[in-house]
Amino acid sequence: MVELYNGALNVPEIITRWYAEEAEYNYGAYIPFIGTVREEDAIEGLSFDVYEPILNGWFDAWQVKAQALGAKLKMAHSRGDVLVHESSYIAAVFSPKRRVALEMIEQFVEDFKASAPIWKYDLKNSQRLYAADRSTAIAGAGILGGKQ
Amino acid sequence: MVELYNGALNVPEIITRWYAEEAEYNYGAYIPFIGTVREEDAIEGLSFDVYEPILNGWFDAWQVKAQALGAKLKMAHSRGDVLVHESSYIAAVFSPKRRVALEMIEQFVEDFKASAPIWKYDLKNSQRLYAADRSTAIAGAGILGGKQ
Amino acid sequence: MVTIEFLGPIQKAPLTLEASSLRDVAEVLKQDSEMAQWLENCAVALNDTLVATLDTPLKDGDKVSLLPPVCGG
Amino acid sequence: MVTIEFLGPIQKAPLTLEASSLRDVAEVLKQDSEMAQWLENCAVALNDTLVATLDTPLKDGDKVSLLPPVCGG
Repeated sequence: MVELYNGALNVPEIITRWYAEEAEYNYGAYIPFIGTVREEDAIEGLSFDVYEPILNGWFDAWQVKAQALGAKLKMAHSRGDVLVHESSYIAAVFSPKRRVALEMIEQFVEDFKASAPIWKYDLKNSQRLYAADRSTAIAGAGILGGKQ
Repeated sequence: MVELYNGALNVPEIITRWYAEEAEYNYGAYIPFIGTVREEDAIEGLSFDVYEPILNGWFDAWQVKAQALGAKLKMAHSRGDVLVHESSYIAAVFSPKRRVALEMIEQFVEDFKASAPIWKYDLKNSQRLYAADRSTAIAGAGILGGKQ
Repeated sequence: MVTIEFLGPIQKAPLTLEASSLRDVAEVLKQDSEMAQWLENCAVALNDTLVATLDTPLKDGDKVSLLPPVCGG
Repeated sequence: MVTIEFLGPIQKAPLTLEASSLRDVAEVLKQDSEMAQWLENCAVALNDTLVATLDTPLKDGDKVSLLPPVCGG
């Protein structure tokens, strides 16, 4: 299950709790990826919509892949508003071996960006504006418009 | 400068302090890699020798590479004994962008394994045994024996 | 009857309609001018599983979701 | 005089000797049977900078370090 929070993530709490939770499972490598809202384009922050059923299905499929390599994944994400310099996203891998961990965190984060059902909005002048230009159509999108 | 500690690393203190130190610098991605001693081959733990002058020179050269990409590196390592399930190594990258961070943490950790002047010993039956079979000759090694 | 729900930035209330396949749903949505910008780039889920073809059959009580381009993180 | 120091697992006290290049150091160390296993796989630093050739000149007060195979982490 993905951990979802209203507003910014408490990064110290999450990354240290995950470390403690897995301390006795003999993993040799732990790599959390922490994503923080950058101050740019005069935004006040970002805001997120999350569709939880499909997000959890996507995450569970990744967990099965990780388990086949002896690894484990964890993830946390914000819903709603997150201000600049606050964090909205943590993905983490635990693995017996370094190589598996380094390869998996990269693939997991990249697939997250391409596939996870989360929508981003810029908070600007008290408006919530869909970040269409930075968004990616999910693989297989467009069938209703005639793309098959 | 690399942070060196006698014995196991205090992982929660280090990874949360680093996060706080960089909170205002507008980095979008923070990736710490945490290495933990695995229970295997009946070891009680590992022990490390570190040669600090060359380690810091190696680290400073990497920091220059990171800065050229707008990124920043941090590293902590243990000296002496670290028991199983304790952590001995943390490397971290901060970067404005995700891709730079993912690529750099991999390259930095791999070069660390191949080049950093740190020697590992197994702690077994109260002995400290050089881990020769897992060690890697530094690039350019062997000139005194006639390899050039 | 099937329910069509619109996720994320699509500002549209759910629809219920008669449809025996996604092809029927596509026909209805193509007549809605405010949906034109979304049909080309939305992924489609049936009961929370992504589907790849318009020939996907539908039955009474099914939920069809439209997922516009994503950007988590 | 130059000082030769042996790092990590090489159990050997530092040496001081006369040498005008690393080639001279290599000649001396090759005569030490307990060093045989290390000469083939040690990297060499002069005053804490790695060097790549035996022709590296040495001067009075230099420090030469032998770095055996490493395994941090």
